[in-house]
Parts: sequence; structure tokens; C-alpha cells
Amino acid sequence: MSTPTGSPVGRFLWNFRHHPKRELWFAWWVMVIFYQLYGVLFFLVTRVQPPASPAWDTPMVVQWFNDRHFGLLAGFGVVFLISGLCAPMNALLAYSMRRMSVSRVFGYSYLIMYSLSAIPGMLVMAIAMTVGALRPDRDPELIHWLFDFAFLSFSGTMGVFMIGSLVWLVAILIDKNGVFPKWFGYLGLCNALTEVVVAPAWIFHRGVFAWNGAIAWWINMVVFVAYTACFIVLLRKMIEREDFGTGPLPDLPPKAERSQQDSVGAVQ
Amino acid sequence: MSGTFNKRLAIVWLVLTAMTLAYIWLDHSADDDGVLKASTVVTVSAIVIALVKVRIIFREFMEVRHAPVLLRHLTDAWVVLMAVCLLGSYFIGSALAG
Amino acid sequence: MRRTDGELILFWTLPAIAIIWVSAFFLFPGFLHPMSPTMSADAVADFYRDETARIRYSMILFNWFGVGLIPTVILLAMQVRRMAHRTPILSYSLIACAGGPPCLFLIANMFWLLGSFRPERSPELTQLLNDLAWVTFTVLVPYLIAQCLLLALAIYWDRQEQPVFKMWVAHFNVLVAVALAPAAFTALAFSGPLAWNGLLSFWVKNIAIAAWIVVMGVVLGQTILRRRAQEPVAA
Amino acid sequence: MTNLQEDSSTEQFERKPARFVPGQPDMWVFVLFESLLFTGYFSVYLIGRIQNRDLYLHSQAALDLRFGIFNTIVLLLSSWAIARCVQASREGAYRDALRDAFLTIGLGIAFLVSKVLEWVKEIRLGNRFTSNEFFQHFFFLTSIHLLHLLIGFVVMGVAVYQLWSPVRRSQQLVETCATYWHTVDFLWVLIFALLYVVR
Repeated sequence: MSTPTGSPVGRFLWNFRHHPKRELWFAWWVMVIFYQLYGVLFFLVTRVQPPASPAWDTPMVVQWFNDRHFGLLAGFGVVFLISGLCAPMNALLAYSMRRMSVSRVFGYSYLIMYSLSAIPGMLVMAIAMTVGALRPDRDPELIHWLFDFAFLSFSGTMGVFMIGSLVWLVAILIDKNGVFPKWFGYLGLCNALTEVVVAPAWIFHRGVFAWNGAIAWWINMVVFVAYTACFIVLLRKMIEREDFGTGPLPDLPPKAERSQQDSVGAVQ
Repeated sequence: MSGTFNKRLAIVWLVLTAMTLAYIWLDHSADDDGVLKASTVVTVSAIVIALVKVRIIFREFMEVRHAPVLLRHLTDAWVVLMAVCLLGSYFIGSALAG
Repeated sequence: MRRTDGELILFWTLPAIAIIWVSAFFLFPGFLHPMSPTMSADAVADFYRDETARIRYSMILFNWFGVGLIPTVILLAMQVRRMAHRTPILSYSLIACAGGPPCLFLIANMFWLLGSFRPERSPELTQLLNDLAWVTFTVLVPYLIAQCLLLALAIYWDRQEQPVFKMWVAHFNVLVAVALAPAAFTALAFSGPLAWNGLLSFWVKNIAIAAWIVVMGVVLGQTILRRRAQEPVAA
Repeated sequence: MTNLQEDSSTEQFERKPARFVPGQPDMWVFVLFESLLFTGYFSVYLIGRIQNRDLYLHSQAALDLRFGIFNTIVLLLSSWAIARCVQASREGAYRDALRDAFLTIGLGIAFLVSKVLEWVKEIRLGNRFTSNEFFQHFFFLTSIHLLHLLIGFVVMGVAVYQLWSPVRRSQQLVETCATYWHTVDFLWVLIFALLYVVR
């Protein structure tokens, strides 16, 4: 086994094949790419987020679908292509719990809960939106029904994410290996509580609690983005600190030593 | 030691309760003869009293009084931030509503 | 030593499931020839009215056995566990992928069954259920694509004297993933290869799934048998 | 856990003169983040209120200020009790600390009961979650706060569990639990002022 050669591509290929943490880094990058694509696809390509208003009348909804016809069909096509990316991402989160000093039950529960979370989280919406955009000449009432189905399945099904955050936060709080800082556990509680707050979307057609409302959507989105950004950074730290042991995760050495150690690690 | 601490906590509680009871007077003074009316003075005083209570809870009950400078400044900043947000949304909202 | 009792039983459910799936596939009148997305609402309603019985029975069969592939996928995930990896991330990922396709398929299955439950309803509604069923059925590829690519990656990374799977299995899985990909974009066209009855979205996708089941079934069987032959020596 | 305990007991003597954060500093991230989140909810409420003053004023008149005052005083009492509990446990008086912890839980239950009675009263009057904008906010803010209180019972369970047995008694965890409980208290102080008193 040779050490990495000079060119960046060569280095990348070497690391991809031989780096001791290749599986962890792979899953981490998949997660980063997934969230980037998620943002681009939902906000820019399909433009279904920020959400349309549930208060609209039927002609308005049909107009909304017509404006986005191609974007919806192509964008959700890409969604169908890539939503399998969440599998390595959830595997990494489950792995973080496996690395803690807690029962394996936590990691497996989280893995199973989140393995299907993409279905209520985005795929049902994608299917309903695709069918809605499929035939612009369909009975407008039916298009309106698909519109409700899409947004409510997307915003209104949060149990998976609430219970999932709770499982993760309990694991973090009782963990003695220091895989995550405790404050992230408490932040998980904030996130779980905002998942409760979207439930009124099932009840209101307008106002701050509707699925596009200031409280049910905007404030929740801010919390969700903050939470996601935190765990992406913290998982990166976890991978950097990983020693493949079972005891407490060591802290990162200071920067100067780290670069030296990296090259040693690479030689190993 | 225990005595002085508990006495201090009791006084804090009394102050907080007195401030809560002040709301009754505030509430009565708001309406003339049972006619409901909006009042900026009542709104602003209610919010300010509440935030003062929050700061007392921070300082005394949550022991920020003894905490490092960073936490003391951070909690004070938070009280100011809440005041700015609440009063700001009230006044800007009023200005927009006309 | 990890217990392996019953692995073979689970493995031999695969041909049984395959036979049931193939029979249900041919029993469903809408698969041969696949229904066109250009059919009018009335034509779709007539189809559900005329073929009610075959739709119901074939879909009930699928409803029973739709989840039948899960043991095979988990057996694959267990083989990945034995590979020369430092973390269980890839086998976790395969476990995370296992439930997705049956779940999506069950949604499609429900829409077909609902369509045939009251075929006398307004044609517009039957067409809506039919669209939902076909779109869901055609786009259920994301977990399958991820599964193939992850398995391929796991095999590429399995660097040891005697790898669990041979390298060509990885190449085959990448090929299957590529064959499945176009189906995700089926909604973009009503006719031609992308349409849900077209060459890419229907024939290539379903033949790729069938080929994957057959090839991976054989490979998996060989691997399990080989390991069982070696195990007494190792233990 | 034993580590934590040793840390906190050795620290105990040096602590008084030195400045310290009560409990896990991590809990303060929750306190600050959650109060920011509620500030968001409150701002949305105030802006909604200004756009529809009369509706809010008339709906607000259906609230009973006595419930609000009673609830606030009960929660302030519970905060006082948990603050005493922290002091007692810091000085090693665990029996007193336990008594104060149970007192806190009891006062929390009193708040819960009074809150539910108030909801029943409002619903009998015909003021439901879906009645109008004011009651949307009223039921939303009170119920999300009550959810925090219910979580608070779990948190107090942790505190009691720590105080119960001599082999545990992590002062740090008790203080962390207290910080959470005070958060429930001060959020209610704000909610009370905004729902019942603001005009």
C-alpha cells in the first residue's frame, strides 16, 4: 500500500479506497449533498417551498400547478432518483448512537424509524404533486384534493421526526462517551417540540397555524435548519475524533499536531 | 448560610408575587367603566413588568448572579433582545396598521 | 460464532416469492400490455369495470407477498457485515433501504385495489386512482437504486484475501442501478420510452428488477452455501 | 455518573467565592434557544393582535384574570421551592431537598389542574381552539407551555431520583433540572402578561 501521491485527484482516490474512515466520510458527504439537493429541489426547482396557501380557491390552485408544470415533474423526478441518499445518512446517525455508551436499542430504533421517514417526509408529497401536475385537464376539484394531500402529508406527518429526535436526545444525554455535547441533546428537545407545533396545519385553512403560517412553517423551518446545521457539523467532529474504540471519544488534538497525525493516519 | 439564602429567596418570591398582583391594578385601570379599550401604556407596562420579572428569575432563582460574566451578560442581552422583539413588533405593527 | 440456523430456509423463500410475483404479474391485466397513460378517463373506467376480478385477485396476491423480498435484502446486509469494513455503516444503510420499496409498492397496490373496489364510480375518480397507482409503482425506484449502489460500494471496499462477493457482482449492481434510474422521470412523458408503459420506465426497469432478483439470488445462495461448508473448519 | 458526583462534591467547597454556572452549562443553550423561539411566537401574536384589536380585546375579556394570577403565583411558588431544593442539596441537607422537590412537583400539579379547569371553563363558554384568532393563540401558547410543564415532571423525576439515594446525588444534575423548571416558570410569566394583561 503506497502513500497518497501528489495530485489532488490521486489523493482523493487513495483516500476513497484506503482511508480508515472512508465509510464514515462517505456517509457524511452523502448527508451534506442530500440536504443541498433537498434545498435546491424543493425551493428552486419545484418551488413547492415555501408552501402555497391552503386558503386558495380551486382556480388559483390549478393556476399554481400550471405555473410549475415542468418544474414539478422534472424536480420530483430528481427527488425520486436521489431520495435513497437518506439511507447512508440515517446509517451514520445510527452509528453515532452505536458509538455511545448506550444500548444498541437506540441506534436500531432510530435506524428503523428514519429508514421510512422519507415516505411521509417527502415521497408521498412528491407522488401527489406529480399526479397533480400530470394532467392539467383533470377535474379541478381533484387537482385541489391532490394539492391538499401533498402539503398535508408533507407538513402534517411529523411523529417520526418527533420520536426520532427524542430517541436521539435521550441517547446523547445518558451517553458517557462524549460523542455529542449535551447541549445538542437539549436542542433536540427544542426540535421535537416544534414538530408538535405543525399539527394545527390539519385544522386551519388560514392564519399563523396553517401549513404556510408564520408559526407552523416559518419559525419551525428556522429551528429545523439550525438543528440540521448543528448535527452536520457535530457529526463531522465525531468522525474526526473517531478512534474505533468503545470508550470515551478522544478530543481533537490542537491544529498543528492534527495535520501531522493526519498524514500518519493516512500511512496506516 | 442557609438562613440568609432562604431569606433572600423568600424576599425574591414576595417581590415577584407583588409584581404579579400589580397586574390586577393595571388590568382595572385599563378599562373605563367596563368599556374595553386598547392601551399602549398598559401593553408596554405589562411587557416591561414581565421582562423585569424574567430578569429577577434569571438573577436570583437561576443563580445567574453568581455565574461567570459571559452568562450574566448573555442573559441580560437576552432580556433586552426579547424587549426589542416584543415592543418592536407591537410598535411596528401599530405603525403599519395605522 | 454468530448463529446461522434458518438462513437457508429464508433463502429458499426467494424462489417461492419469485414464482408468486411472476404469477401475480401475469394475472394483473394491466401489465401485459402495460396500460397507456394516454388512455381517456372513460377507457380507464371501462378497463376497471371489465377486468375487476383479475385486478382484485392479482393485487390481493401482491398485497400478501409484496414484502417477501425483505429477508433476502437482510441476508445481503448480513453478508456485508462480513466484509472487510471498519464500521457497520453500509450494512445499516442496506437495512435502512429494505423497507422502502415494499412500502411504496403497498401504496400503489392500495390504489389499484381501491380503483377496482367500486368500478362504477365516476370515471374521473377511477382515472385518478389509476394515475396514483401507476406513478407510485413506476417511481418506487429510489431505495432500489440506493441499494444497488451501496452494495456495489461495499463490494469495492471489501479488500481481503477471499472477498465475500466477486467484483463482477458490484459491476452488475451498478448496471442495474443505471437501468432503474430513468423510471424516476416517467411523469415527464405520456408516450415514448419514458412513459410508464414505455421501454425504459416499464420494460427495462422491471426486467432489471427481475434480473437482479435472479442473479443476486444465485450469488447469495452460493455465498451462503460456501460459508456453511467452511464454517465447521473455522469453528 | 460517579465522575460527575466527585467533581461536584470537591468543587463544592471552592465554589462559593468562585463564579460558576449552576448545573450543566449545556442546559443554558436550551434556555436561550427556547426563549428565542417563544419570543418568535409572542411577536407573531402581538402583530396579529394589532391588526385586529377589537376582536382580541373582546375575546380577552372572556378570560378570567383570577386563573392567570393564581397560576402565576403557583408557578412562582414552585420556582421558589426548587431554588430552596438546590440550596439544601448543595449544603447536604438531602431530606429538606427532597421535601422541596416534592413540593415543586405538587405545585406543578396544582398548576396543571387549574389550567385544565380553565380550559374546561373556556370551552363551556364556547371559546375553542378554532373559535377565533385570539383563542388560537390562547390555546396554542397555553398548551405548548403545558407540554413544557409535563416534560418538567419528567425532569423533576430525574432530580428526585438523584436526591433519593446517597450513591447518586449529582449536584450538577439537580441544578440542571432546576434550571429547566425555572424556564417553565419564566415562560409562563411572559405568556401570562401577554395573554391576560396586554391591551
